[in-house]
Amino acid sequence: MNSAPGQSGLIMDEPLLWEKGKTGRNGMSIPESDVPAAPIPDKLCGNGPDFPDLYEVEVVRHYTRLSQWNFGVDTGMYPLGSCTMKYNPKINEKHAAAPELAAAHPMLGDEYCQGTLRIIYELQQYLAAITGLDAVSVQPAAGAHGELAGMLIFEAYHRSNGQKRTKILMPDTAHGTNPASAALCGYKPVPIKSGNRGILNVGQIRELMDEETAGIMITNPNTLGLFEENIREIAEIVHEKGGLVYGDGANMNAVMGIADMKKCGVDVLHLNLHKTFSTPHGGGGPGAGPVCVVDKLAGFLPSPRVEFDGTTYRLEAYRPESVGRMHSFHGNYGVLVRALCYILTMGAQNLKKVSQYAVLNASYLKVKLKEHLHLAYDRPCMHEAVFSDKKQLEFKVTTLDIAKRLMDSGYHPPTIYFPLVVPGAIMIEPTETESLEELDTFIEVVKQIVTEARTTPELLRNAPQRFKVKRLDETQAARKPCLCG
Amino acid sequence: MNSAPGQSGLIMDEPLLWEKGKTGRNGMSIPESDVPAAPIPDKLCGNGPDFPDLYEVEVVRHYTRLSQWNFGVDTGMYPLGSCTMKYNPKINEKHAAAPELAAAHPMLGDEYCQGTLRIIYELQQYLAAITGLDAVSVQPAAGAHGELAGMLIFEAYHRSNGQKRTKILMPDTAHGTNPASAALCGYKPVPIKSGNRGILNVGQIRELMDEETAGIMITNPNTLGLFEENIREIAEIVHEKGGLVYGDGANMNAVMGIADMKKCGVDVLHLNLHKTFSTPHGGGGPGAGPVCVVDKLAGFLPSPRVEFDGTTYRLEAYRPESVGRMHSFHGNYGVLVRALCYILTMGAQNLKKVSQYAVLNASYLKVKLKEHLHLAYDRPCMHEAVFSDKKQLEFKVTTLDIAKRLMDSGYHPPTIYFPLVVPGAIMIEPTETESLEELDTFIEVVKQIVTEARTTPELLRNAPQRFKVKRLDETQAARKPCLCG
Amino acid sequence: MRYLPHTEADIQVMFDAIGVKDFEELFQTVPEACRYDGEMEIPEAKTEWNLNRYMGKIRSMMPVSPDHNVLIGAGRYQHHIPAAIPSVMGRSEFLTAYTPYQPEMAQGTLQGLFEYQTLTARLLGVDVANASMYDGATGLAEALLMGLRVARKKTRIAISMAIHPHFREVVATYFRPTDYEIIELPFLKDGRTDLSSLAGEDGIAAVALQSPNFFGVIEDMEAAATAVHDVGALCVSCFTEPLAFGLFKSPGSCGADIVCGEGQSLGIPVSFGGPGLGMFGCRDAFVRNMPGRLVGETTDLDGKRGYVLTLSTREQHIRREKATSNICSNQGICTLTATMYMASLGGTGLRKLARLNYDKTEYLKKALQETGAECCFSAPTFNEFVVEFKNDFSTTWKKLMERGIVAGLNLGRFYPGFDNRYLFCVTETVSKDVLDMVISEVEK
Amino acid sequence: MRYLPHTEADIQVMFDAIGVKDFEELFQTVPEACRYDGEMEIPEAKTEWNLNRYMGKIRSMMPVSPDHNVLIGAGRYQHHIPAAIPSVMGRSEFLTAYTPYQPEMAQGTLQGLFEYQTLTARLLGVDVANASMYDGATGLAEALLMGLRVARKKTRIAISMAIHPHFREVVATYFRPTDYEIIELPFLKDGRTDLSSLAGEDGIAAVALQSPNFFGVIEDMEAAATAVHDVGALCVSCFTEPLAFGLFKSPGSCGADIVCGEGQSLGIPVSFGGPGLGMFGCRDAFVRNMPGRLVGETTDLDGKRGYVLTLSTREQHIRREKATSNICSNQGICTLTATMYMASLGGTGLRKLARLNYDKTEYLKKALQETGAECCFSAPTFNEFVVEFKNDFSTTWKKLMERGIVAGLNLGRFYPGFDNRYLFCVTETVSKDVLDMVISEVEK
Ligand SMILES: Cc1ncc(COP(=O)(O)O)c(C=O)c1O
Ligand SMILES: Cc1ncc(COP(=O)(O)O)c(C=O)c1O
Repeated sequence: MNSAPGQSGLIMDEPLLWEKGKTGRNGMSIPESDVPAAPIPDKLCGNGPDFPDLYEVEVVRHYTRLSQWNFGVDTGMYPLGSCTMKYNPKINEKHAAAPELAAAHPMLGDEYCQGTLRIIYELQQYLAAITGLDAVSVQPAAGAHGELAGMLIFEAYHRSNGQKRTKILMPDTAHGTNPASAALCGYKPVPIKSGNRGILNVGQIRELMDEETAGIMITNPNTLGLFEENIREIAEIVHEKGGLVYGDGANMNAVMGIADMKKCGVDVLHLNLHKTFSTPHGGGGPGAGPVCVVDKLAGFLPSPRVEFDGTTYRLEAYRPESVGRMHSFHGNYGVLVRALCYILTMGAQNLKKVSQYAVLNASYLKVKLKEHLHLAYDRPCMHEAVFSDKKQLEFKVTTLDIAKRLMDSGYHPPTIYFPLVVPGAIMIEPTETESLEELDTFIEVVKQIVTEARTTPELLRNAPQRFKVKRLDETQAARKPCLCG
Repeated sequence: MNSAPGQSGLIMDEPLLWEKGKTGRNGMSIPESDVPAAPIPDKLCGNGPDFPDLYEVEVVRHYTRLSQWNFGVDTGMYPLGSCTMKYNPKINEKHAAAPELAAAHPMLGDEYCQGTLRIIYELQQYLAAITGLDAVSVQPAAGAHGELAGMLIFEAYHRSNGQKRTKILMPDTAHGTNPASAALCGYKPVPIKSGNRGILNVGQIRELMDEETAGIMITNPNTLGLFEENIREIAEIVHEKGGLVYGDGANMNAVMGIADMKKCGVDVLHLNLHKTFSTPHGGGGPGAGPVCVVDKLAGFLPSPRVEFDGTTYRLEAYRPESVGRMHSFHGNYGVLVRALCYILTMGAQNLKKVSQYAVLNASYLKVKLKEHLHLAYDRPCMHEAVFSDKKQLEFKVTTLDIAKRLMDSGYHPPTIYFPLVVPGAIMIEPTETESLEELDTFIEVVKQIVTEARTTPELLRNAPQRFKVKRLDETQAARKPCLCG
Repeated sequence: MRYLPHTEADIQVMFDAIGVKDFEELFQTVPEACRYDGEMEIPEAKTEWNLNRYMGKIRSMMPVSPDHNVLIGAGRYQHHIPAAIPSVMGRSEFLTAYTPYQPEMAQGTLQGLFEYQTLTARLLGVDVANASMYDGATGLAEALLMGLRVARKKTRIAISMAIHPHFREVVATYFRPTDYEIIELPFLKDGRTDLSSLAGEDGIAAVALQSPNFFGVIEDMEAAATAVHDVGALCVSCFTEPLAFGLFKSPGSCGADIVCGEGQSLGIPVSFGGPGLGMFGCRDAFVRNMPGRLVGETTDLDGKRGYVLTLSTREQHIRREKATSNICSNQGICTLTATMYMASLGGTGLRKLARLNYDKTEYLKKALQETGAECCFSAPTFNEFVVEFKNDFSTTWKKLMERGIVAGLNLGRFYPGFDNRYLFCVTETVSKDVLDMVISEVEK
Repeated sequence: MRYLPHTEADIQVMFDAIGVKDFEELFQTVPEACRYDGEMEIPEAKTEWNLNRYMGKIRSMMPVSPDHNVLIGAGRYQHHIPAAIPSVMGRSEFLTAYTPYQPEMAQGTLQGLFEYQTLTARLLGVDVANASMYDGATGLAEALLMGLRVARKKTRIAISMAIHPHFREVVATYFRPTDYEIIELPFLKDGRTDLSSLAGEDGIAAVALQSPNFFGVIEDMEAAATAVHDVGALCVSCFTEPLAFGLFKSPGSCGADIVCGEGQSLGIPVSFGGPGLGMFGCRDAFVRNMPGRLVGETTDLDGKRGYVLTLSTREQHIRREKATSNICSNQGICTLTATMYMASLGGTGLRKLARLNYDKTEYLKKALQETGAECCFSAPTFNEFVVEFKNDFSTTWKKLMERGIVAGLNLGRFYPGFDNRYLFCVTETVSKDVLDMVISEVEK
């Protein structure tokens, strides 16, 4: 493939950690003891775990080599839909790792933590400003954790009204965490089918919403990359029945400074700081999923939050109606520092540009790619567009094959087979940090792969070829699990 | 090749910087102006250079991708003879980059530079202790620069005796920088052939040394990896004729705490901090080549050095007999910081172990490899051993072919075709930071390559195959130089 | 803006391709009534240098500097972290990747996680460990929910009052919307959990203890596990200081069925309490009830060893409301960091370091007792212990603070009647000199 | 020791294989008389943590903190460095490699150096640039030696007294053992070099000027080059502040034949003066007389573009005593760093930044003049300028130092009669507030 950036080069093989090392080596300094040895309670003592002893060079090489088998945003385009794999600024790493913050102990009194508390406070304020909502807790450690906080707030709110509601409306495009989070709070998801326009329709909600139902969880823009145009009307219906509207804000990257979540009728919303706000989350995390609410729900937020009286930052006092503590301390604090740095670096105008360019990039890809891949919903999209393998099935080429071939070409594949409502979904989210040139190359590569699907489909079915391993047998892994070496 | 760590994996292609970018992008913050625009002298003003405009992500990806085409000590074994490619400790990077040192300005008065001066002072002291010599200047920016300082000292010394000597004895195993440095001071190298034992013989020196000759440059251990056993006798002869002995200390890694350079009769010696003292020097530098001398030559050292009176560190006052300033300021200061950190981390005992293990590793490789490769001098070696392609020539396989095949196997090749006295030289220096397991794998791989040389020599001749580029045409590059894009 | 590539010309080209004339039209599907009014209230964009200045100002608001000796643990522990770890962890191939859904392109992450799972299982003495939970507290809540899933019909759980108070708060949060009942188990004079009330109890799905517990006390986990199993419940053992298992028996080897806790000690900075690492393991039998991601070994088309995410039918993206947990993103970077730390320490180093922590703590404990302070709990401790001072300690505490020493955590706000009790923590980072300063100040 | 892998057992295996019984025997070829007596006088090995403490103590001996505003340049300039640069430069594939002698395995370094050579050539206005010299000073010395090589028979060079005094010292060092004669060219009232003494001179191989010179003054390089060429000499133009060429004409475009100087300004920390970057370029015609390494473009067996070290017949490892220089290791990491910086700035950014530096300097220069201080040289300056104060400035200087401002460099020790003259430097890192503080303190 000529235009594709992917090529073959040298990488290094490397065994598992415990296939290396020799007893007695050491990989880090341990201070000499300056105190007498104390007697130890033999009965309680063990032998310590069977860890290999490596020296520093072995450790460094081990991970340097492992890293060669990986692909990150710094390596190339990573259009993993719903995940907003944008550039993670280097300067933010430096601030999060600053010794004063890295060493800050969370059990010290407020007077010793003014700096760390201020960071939380400012972030609370700015996230409120960005969403249009009124109050924020930064405790949730990821998006799903934010959803759980939200569902707990739903539950606490209804309980405060003397109600115990049992159901929740759940669009079929919802991310799996939504029903799972709702279930944790005892809510049974009532599925709502996407209409043929890919968005919720008012009639359906009117039909399904009742006073047993706690409310609705809406992802907006939704996981098809479409703005839920009827969200206000839907919210009105839900509110009329005493319900609340949960907004899954994972896709906030599309609408910063453009949509106001409060005006949309959202009561509770989580943000994914590791997506929209550019914090790195290698290998799966850490994330941060602050939960934002309208005024009337502020009292239910997880506690403690940070308050500011114009002079001093403080952890707020016990709030009896709060859903309580969600995390050992203040959530994934280091992630919060990075997110604040990002917001301060961008300012309001650039954050709006982020959303404009994110949507511009996705729309451009949508228009250019729909000639080659089947576009699930041909409507104006937001930050992502969902295609499928419909056109390729006749050649017995699947979404998975296309994804693996993209890998050989030097791209991380899009999110595949999600959302479930689009069979063989290929969900592409370029983010705003990709350039027009990069998009054009990607389009070119997809075009070539689509051609190959027709002319040399085995190229796709045998992909990937350029990696340390060929296609891995996931079935075998699940059938005879080997989870521990 | 089964046991070899080298494999193929994905790397990314990447064009030249100016084949990227778009005018108006920016890759770094520039402060807004807070002062009025001043009139500019039009006649002197130009248009600025034609640089591409990139944004930060483009820059980061560009270099991330370029880095994938490289191989460093952290990637794997790098037995580049005479270069002591040992592990570069990470902690030392942190100290060298500490803001207090990174921002220290060299033009401030001593009272504002006590910390930075202390680092130089301590390093001077410890390098003296390690070499056994008496006084040190850390100004030289690399080994060759240290040699130049040494030759300047030779010249100044003889001049101070009212002499102008014109020749210098130069073993044919000397590194190219030795004759080149001597030539810069007007000395004509008188070549000395290595004897059949690979070391200098006393008779020859006695014959060649005269009162026109400034002295001798001896690399010890020499570039064949052998200790110059006759160095004391040689030094005596040279001294008798009023000459001086220069020690090229590039191979000091073999003899720390084991040989005393003053006892060897060396008068002036440079060290390569980027080799023996573990400082990284990616892509060719920066190095540091402190020059160490015996007492009687201390006055000739480059100036200024750092003095300490028990309370205050000071740049010494003007020293009229000094050869003068060798560098804009204090040499490659950041390299000095790292070297000091290394010395402090090791202490005397570990530094001695470094040399013991370096020699142990090389001796082990020598014994194991000499079955497969022709060993130039089968004698007890120090930190490295020199082999050649003598046994492989019958298969029309050269040292270059073996080197390229090693690359495909996941090893940086040894130094090749040096020293010149061994035709087709393969100069292997494992360093002490390689483990026995790593050496055994390397031996296994060399064995396999030697077999291939016999059975499938085209595998070697067509190597490397695993890289972004195949064998490059160096002749073309030199014939029609394209040095600027 | 240096993170944004779009030139005016680019934008125009893209507008034309899309067939819109401006951003207004691009966002045509966002109804007027949903539109954001005006500009978001966020300070003006800062250059990198102004950001540095700003964050520097915030950092200067931290009177407890990194040079202070903080003799407080209570869930977060200051240990030395070798520079090699952040250096290698900072490689962007690790840092800027995400969940390894495409295994062939993420073998670095996957092998790294498999190694994490394995070392964690060995450390905790369990058969299998997952690829992480958010933190120790949420891990405990999930462990108890898992216990209820395994036990099926039962609706009660019991948890020790000697578990970290914040952990118990988080458990309460998770359990509030459920109908499950939480029984609190008090602690004895020796600082260990009083399990006597369990005897004869019925319908308890799981019992949770922490060891070393919040007071630093090593529970008699073997006895506890027996007692718990005797009432047909699962034994959940949690922890905040995994270093203890370098010296003390692992929870799994003592009979715990589910082991969970906070792994921050393993090379992760304290960082005001996050990100940390929820370590989580259990017996093989319960694997399919486990929350969180799992990496498994498999082979590729050529039979070559490789790693993939597996058993995902437990997870939300497949099972949705029937999943074993709602967790999706976890603590990826922290798991890799912890593995690097465990690899750097090695078995030999871990034991040595644990011993050093133990000895230092014993030194301070003994010396404080000699000054007349009372050691509140008699059972053996690791790293932390509680003392009660005869006189009001708060002025001494402030004096020591001025000298750069944070002399323990007052427990008054966590337990009634603990107003003059302090939880001390001593790790390898604290030198004897510092301990002696504390001792001599107390002696005054 | 964590950098050393050898276990006792390993050592024994290796002794056996080699056929020696101990280290003593391993070092049998080191004669007794050459042996080191006793132990080296070096402090005991420090753990990583003790090293950190020790270096921390040393750092605390630096009263001028990184937060100070240092209004001194004089060869080393404080500019902002984006965090992305050290982050990417820190990748070990760059950092822990060496000279790219094996080009297929070092294309990253080689393409990086080729890009450096190209951007440098564009910045300096020369046909070709090498892959670096040690620093600006040694580069100048080598440039003059090169000038003599090119000129063959000639034995004299001339250098401006407005060149950085340290650079001139280094030139003197390099020339001391030679028979070449150095002529010093004085400077005029406007701060520019007085070339009038050249007229009619003969046998001069090369004439060196610096622009901006040590006083910050922009030389009239076009006129100078003409004057130099008129006496048949090569024009060598050096610099310490390459940022100037974002605004002012490049030396090459003004007619300089060899251009050399210090590139530290381009993203490299001041770091007490090193490592810096010797930038070096010339006209095509002189390439084979150039010192230092060169990277060239070529093709591989398949015709694919690639990069190699080339024209090495100029170099010591091939030519030995006939080489154009003795240089071997150069400033590799610094060249890549500078390229990253130039790439990050871009053409647009470079111009903007140069302009900002210029404007800020002009602001201070004008304001100081308004306080009555005399601007010593009338020619245009960039970034730096010299003022003479009417009264003794040293107390004001100390007062400002206490307030965190280093108000210029006293030139007394560099030029006779300059005792109350100060060389000021203003870069983009200094805010107007700081300049105003200086001004108002001077006004007092
Ligand atoms: C739409 C949506 N909602 C929720 C989540 C869950 O977020 P997290 O993985 O941070 O728990 C995701 C992320 O995968 C998502 O894409
Ligand atoms: C024996 C010997 N001498 C001198 C040198 C020159 O050192 P440098 O490259 O630091 O100038 C080298 C390094 O290549 C060497 O190996």
